[in-house]
Amino acid sequence: MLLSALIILPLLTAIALLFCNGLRQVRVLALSGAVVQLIYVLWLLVVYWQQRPAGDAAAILFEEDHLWFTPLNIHYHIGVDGIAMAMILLTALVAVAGILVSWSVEKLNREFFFLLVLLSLGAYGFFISLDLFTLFFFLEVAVIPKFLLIGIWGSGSKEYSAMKLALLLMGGSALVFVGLAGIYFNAPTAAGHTFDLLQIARAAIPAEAQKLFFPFAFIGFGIFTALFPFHTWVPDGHSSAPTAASMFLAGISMKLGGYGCLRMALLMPEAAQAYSGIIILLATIAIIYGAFATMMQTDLKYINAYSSVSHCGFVLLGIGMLTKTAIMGAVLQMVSHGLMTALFFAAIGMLYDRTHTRQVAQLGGLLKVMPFIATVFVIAGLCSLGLPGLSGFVAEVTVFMGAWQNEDALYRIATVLACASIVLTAVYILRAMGKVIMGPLAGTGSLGDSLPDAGWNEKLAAGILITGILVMGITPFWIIQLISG
Amino acid sequence: MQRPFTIDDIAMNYSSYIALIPLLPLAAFVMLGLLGKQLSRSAGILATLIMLVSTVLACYTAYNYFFVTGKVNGVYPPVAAFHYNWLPFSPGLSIDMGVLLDPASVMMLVVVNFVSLMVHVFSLAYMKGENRFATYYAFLALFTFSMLGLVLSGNLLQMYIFWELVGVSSFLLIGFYYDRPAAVAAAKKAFIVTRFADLGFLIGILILAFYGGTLDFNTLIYQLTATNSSPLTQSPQAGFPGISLLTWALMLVFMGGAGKSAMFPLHIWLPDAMEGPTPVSALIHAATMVVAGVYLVARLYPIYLLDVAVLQIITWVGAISAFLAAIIACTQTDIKRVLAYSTISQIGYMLFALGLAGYGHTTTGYSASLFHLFTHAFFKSLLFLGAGAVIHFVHTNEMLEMGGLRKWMPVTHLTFLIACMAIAGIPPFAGFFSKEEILLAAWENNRYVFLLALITSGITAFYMFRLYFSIFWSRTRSYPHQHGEGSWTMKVPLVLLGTAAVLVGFIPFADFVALDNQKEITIPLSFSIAPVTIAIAGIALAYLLYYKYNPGPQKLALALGGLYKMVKRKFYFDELYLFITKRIIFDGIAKPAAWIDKHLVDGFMNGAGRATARFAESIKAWQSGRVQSYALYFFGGIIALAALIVYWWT
Amino acid sequence: MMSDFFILMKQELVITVIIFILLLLKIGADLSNEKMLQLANALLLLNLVLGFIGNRPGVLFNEMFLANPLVVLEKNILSLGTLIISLQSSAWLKKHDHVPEFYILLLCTLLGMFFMISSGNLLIFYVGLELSSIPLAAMANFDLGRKRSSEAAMKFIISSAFASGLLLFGISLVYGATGTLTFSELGALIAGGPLQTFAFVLLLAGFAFKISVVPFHLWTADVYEGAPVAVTSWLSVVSKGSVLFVFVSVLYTVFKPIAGSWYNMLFVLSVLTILTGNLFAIRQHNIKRFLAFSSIAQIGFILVGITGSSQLAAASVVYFVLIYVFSNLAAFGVIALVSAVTGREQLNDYRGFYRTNPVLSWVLTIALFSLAGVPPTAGFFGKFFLLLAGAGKGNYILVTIAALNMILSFYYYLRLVKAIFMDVNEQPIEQLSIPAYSKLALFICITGIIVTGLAGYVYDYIHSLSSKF
Amino acid sequence: MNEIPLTHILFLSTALFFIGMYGLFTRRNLITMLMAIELMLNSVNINFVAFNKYLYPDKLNGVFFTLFIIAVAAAEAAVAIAIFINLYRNHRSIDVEETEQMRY
Repeated sequence: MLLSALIILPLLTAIALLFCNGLRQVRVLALSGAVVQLIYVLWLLVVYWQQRPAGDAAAILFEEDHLWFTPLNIHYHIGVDGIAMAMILLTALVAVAGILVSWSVEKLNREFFFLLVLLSLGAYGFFISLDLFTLFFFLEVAVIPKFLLIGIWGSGSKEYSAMKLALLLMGGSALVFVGLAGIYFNAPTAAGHTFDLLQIARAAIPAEAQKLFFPFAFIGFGIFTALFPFHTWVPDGHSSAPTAASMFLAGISMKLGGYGCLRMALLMPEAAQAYSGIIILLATIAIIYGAFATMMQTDLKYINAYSSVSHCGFVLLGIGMLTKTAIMGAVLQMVSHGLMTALFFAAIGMLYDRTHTRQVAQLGGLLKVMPFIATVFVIAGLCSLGLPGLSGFVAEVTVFMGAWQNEDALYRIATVLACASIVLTAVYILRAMGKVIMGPLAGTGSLGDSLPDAGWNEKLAAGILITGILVMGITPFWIIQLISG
Repeated sequence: MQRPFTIDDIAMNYSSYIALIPLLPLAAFVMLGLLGKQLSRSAGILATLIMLVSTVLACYTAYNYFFVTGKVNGVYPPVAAFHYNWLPFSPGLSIDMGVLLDPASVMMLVVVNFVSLMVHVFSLAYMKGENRFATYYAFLALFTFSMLGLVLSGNLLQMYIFWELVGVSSFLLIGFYYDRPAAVAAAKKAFIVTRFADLGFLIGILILAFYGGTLDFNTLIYQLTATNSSPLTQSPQAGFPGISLLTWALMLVFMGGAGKSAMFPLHIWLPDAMEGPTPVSALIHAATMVVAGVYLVARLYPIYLLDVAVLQIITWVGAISAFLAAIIACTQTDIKRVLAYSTISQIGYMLFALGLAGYGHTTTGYSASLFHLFTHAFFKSLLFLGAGAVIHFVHTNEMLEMGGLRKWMPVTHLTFLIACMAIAGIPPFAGFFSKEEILLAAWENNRYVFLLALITSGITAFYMFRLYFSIFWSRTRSYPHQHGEGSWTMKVPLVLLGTAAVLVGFIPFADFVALDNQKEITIPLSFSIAPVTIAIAGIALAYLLYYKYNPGPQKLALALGGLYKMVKRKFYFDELYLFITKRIIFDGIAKPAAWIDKHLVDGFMNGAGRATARFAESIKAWQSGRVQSYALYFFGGIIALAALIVYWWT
Repeated sequence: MMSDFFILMKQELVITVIIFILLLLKIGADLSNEKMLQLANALLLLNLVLGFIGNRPGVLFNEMFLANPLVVLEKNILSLGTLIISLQSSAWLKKHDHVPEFYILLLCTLLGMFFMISSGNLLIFYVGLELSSIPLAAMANFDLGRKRSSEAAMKFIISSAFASGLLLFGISLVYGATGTLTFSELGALIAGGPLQTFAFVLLLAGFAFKISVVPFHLWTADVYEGAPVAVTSWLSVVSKGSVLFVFVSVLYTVFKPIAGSWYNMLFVLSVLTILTGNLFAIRQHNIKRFLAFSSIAQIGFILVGITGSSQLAAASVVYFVLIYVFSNLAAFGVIALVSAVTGREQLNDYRGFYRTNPVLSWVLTIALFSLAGVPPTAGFFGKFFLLLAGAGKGNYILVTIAALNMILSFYYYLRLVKAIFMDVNEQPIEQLSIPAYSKLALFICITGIIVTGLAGYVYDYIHSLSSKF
Repeated sequence: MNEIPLTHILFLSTALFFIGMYGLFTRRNLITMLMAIELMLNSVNINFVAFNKYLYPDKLNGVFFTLFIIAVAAAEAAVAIAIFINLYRNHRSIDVEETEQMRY
């Protein structure tokens, strides 16, 4: 019951949202729901620390197992290990921040918050489920809210982006389905066919079956985390979405994919071994090519979206390298990127709300007008270019270290190329920062330098995310312990 | 080479307070960063006081290390005061946040703290009235913290971390006047160029860490030097054809150092970095950060000693940098840029001094280099602060618009003269001694380098006094705003640094900072003749050309013609880099990448959608609306199925 | 013996009685439409309730008529569908002046389906089939004045007559080849000779026509478009469902011996059906026509499930039909209301629907999501289990094709959702007041959509019933 | 005793069946099409009777089936005609080509 609460709380919040009206009520309710959830997650974390056998990150805690569909041996089976715990924490943080930044959404606010909460619910369910069926269930639960959020509250060519996102993700989950079906019928478990992660992991899947179904599952999940060349939904989707939705998308939803890929790789080690070359190739392409593509973007949101493609490449790289350290790095990168990109989108959203443009060329010197937002922007940027002391560095250096432990020469080359991205990132981040934050003032329109700086809610939102980033960047040891003992 | 041991009882009496030295500035940064607005004016004083405490602690540590603990069987032992397992990668491999005391780090500790303190004091007056006064001090504190962390770090990646942090704080300080496009551009340039170098550093670390099995300096050095079986030293395998992994690793690490120390061809960022406030230039781009490269190589010196090739590369990079920078310095008219190039030149000295051991005769270059680093810190920061005072007075960087300033600013004049003497290597000023040691090392190891160094020292003397004369003598001008030389907070640092620049040369440096098995350095008087004469010659030339304002220099420039122009344009390095970034990186790679993504990858997805739609449109005639054709298709379906069964599945 | 007759044929008898009551009412007192509707709905509710009590398995008329729990359940599903449809169509029927006839015809078809479902013999099966299709043609024509309605009816009667002609030809061949018409005996005699196989193809075509499998589907779209909404929903849900039930049981029992060949046929047919359905659905403008093609695609998915040929598959099909009843009827409920009040049936009319009718929009959206198979709606579970059943045979090519086709189907469902929520419309459908009957119907559907999936025991129950396969 | 072999009858019925189908495909008048369908049904009847008489004379399944078919066909025809009449009311014609409003 401890863990089901993670799903039940948002569910109750969502249902309650349907019955209240007026922006004031709605947002207060949504926020309080999210905050309660955050507190609960933190408490859960503490409990987890206490209960978990020392140094054993693989230990599954808070297990619950109810038979759901008897004939198919489908269970409602949930539980968390260190990794899942980290992802849940990320979700809780981003959720609160996301609700805070969309404090004054004008149209259809009830539906807006309802969908946001639903999205977070999907993420929670996904991360805690130990049964592949429930995993898939929650994966798809999270798709539709994205479509509606982008399509209704978005900007620019929102319908197109929403449709593109929905269809690509749908394709992804279709592939995932095939993979799961294959696993279901081919895992020689004692309990006959089953979706149960733990049992499947125990009963090794025959190698040829792995080789057949791993690509389906991996690519399927990969699409969710911007696997090249299926990343095209990322730029359009993120940049059309409203601020909060972008934060949820990049901060949480893309992590579903990474987490899924990770689970699949752990579930089918032989296949992962066999295909790791391709994974590395795609990941490296995503990293480098994403970075270069970012340089040419003129819209802040596009810049961040493309950089997300590049950064999520690190997740796949870490998974593909298959060394313990690299995988640890992948998880770190997921958490770090979640916080960092959410912060970045929040900052961009705040700028956009005031200047009504996201074109780099039209902005300039905003540090003078809105120091707080500018600072947030700078911190996000520095985190994204991997500045030590912020979470990005911890994640990336771990990935590099782990990747280098893979002695194959080609993998080494891939690693070096990936390292090169720290320069490329610096280039595009500094170009954007130098133009938007520094330089002569521009883009403030008629208001000149009387544009308001961040409000309390925005300050709070940014504060939460920055705290996360700093804590992870300055004291990485505890999260390392959390995810890898 | 026996395992460098760390004595715990020694560690004990440091660990208590030593951490405070870097942490105090950090505290200052956080404090000023969060509530800088509230304490606007007092922010500077607060930061300065904190710096003072930290400096006192640093000096006490030095005293403690050199005189209380003293030598243990002939050498000053490296002391790992304490370390905390910060980021464990895999068993054995982890980033430990720690403090490693050895002669070099202790020396740097003192230098960084002292110069930083001076700059803090100087800025009180210099930056008065800036509306981001508190922010300025916050950044200064951040830089000091990072630099101290870098100096004290006992772990490769810890060093890398602070390496990056100094980089970013230098970025922030160069871009302090953020609304000046030039400043922003310079800041970006500085950061990106050094980042590019750091890429090499990072990969080098990866290689070393993987084969050394550790990131801890002492252990690493022990691993790689003790066991020759280490895969690094066996040449080609796993490495790139021909070149052993060790060479790769060391060269890449050096690349990082070269970037930070603005060696050719990565030097281009330093002159532009002068866009920052002058005290900042004094602290970061003269005394401390830019010598990090030297310090890095010194840290890993035992490993570098394993690979002659890299050392020789270092030698030549250093020597050439020293020479070219000196030449360029002669043609610059912006006083800060002149100083910047002289900095490059002097760091070149330090680096080739380190590299000289590659020629395998003596390793005295090590302590010589660090000695020069030590002295250079004082007189170069003094020069910059002096320049700062001048600029503060005349409100321009152009030496052509100055002259005769000795009347208005005697203190500055005197200290500046001392500094010039020192850098020119005139006895008994600090620069003389260190430079002599370097030249001696060069003489012992490689005569060509010695020759180059000798000439360079002459040029150095020339351009420094060119600067000196045209600022303080030349033709006397009248300056519109006749405010005085500046408050005592500006004078005190100048005086203190001046005295340092006179005295520090007499410290028997090699006794403190030296390789374990290094022989005494004794400079025969006869050796000093050549350098000194050349220096004096340089000064004399400068005197002729610049003591009184005369058309001589222009004539000379015209006479040299194209050559002069090329030098004046800094050998067109900036243009080259501009070409590489704009034409090759942006137009050549990034544009195509973006295009591909938009038109090929994305286009494929949309194309698939459109194709489906078009196909659907093309088959609509099937649904013709005629019931008879429906029946026909019905029957056709039956026939088809029957046919399938008959001919396909049986 | 006699009691057997009354108990086993209870459901049929109830319907017959209801038909006669309505007939007498029609002849005798002419009630007002409201009264008539109330009565009819009450009777249908009664029928549904009676369907659940006092059942037991058995056979009648030496195996011509079978009754077992699964059959009873299937019949109840159909009665439920009938009730919902009648509730929804009340808005339309109120204005119609042949209410009793409509119900009589409706119930006749339902009766035919019941016979068909529990038929143990090709003769009863044929009679049931015809009884369920001929009145339907008349119903399709029920908007007497509208050209399209009569055209639809014509197309339907011609096609179905043709189809039943071929079906009969097939049956005659089967008879010729085996000499019997009883399923149980046939199961033993079918060996897969060329004649038998050809006969089977003809039979298959007959089924395929009714459940509109490509290429036997061409009548569907036109009839759906032309017929009144109530009839369309009836066609797409109830009649299809009934034939599916029979189809599954016949395939799995009678033609088990030649499973190999019909597996291949179904493979081809299912792929064709999914693709065609999706491709045509993409470019439809009339919402009924659109739903017609989408339902064709759905049938394709069902076929994928059927290929599994296992208890799992059989259960999944029944389960899916149940879900399909809820989802599709929810959609049709909204459409029926809209078209009854405003007469607008184009997709574009639904642009900006959310502005004016939030509740109806949510209902329609949930229904569409359930059709598209999005969790947490029941449709997700239905599709998942169908495809899983299909995968059970190990034919992952088929499953992959089907799964990827979900993208296409997703596209057109989302297009409608987009129209509802995102598009702007200068004259949107005005705000509608939902009559009580429709409210009730929609409520039933939505609860069905939510509960059927999440409550696992529904599936467990169906699975336990379909143990004979 | 020269009895007509079953095959002959089957030939007849099959021919009849396809003649009917041909009629259905080609005729444009709905009534004629309906008659064509009746032809097809009748061929089926012949099949049943023939099979019953020649192959399985002990039981009368086939004959019964025939009776049912005839009955159902009559019903079908009745409804069909009714629909056609209504169609004629709306379209003023019972030409199948006229009724192609709904397509694509």
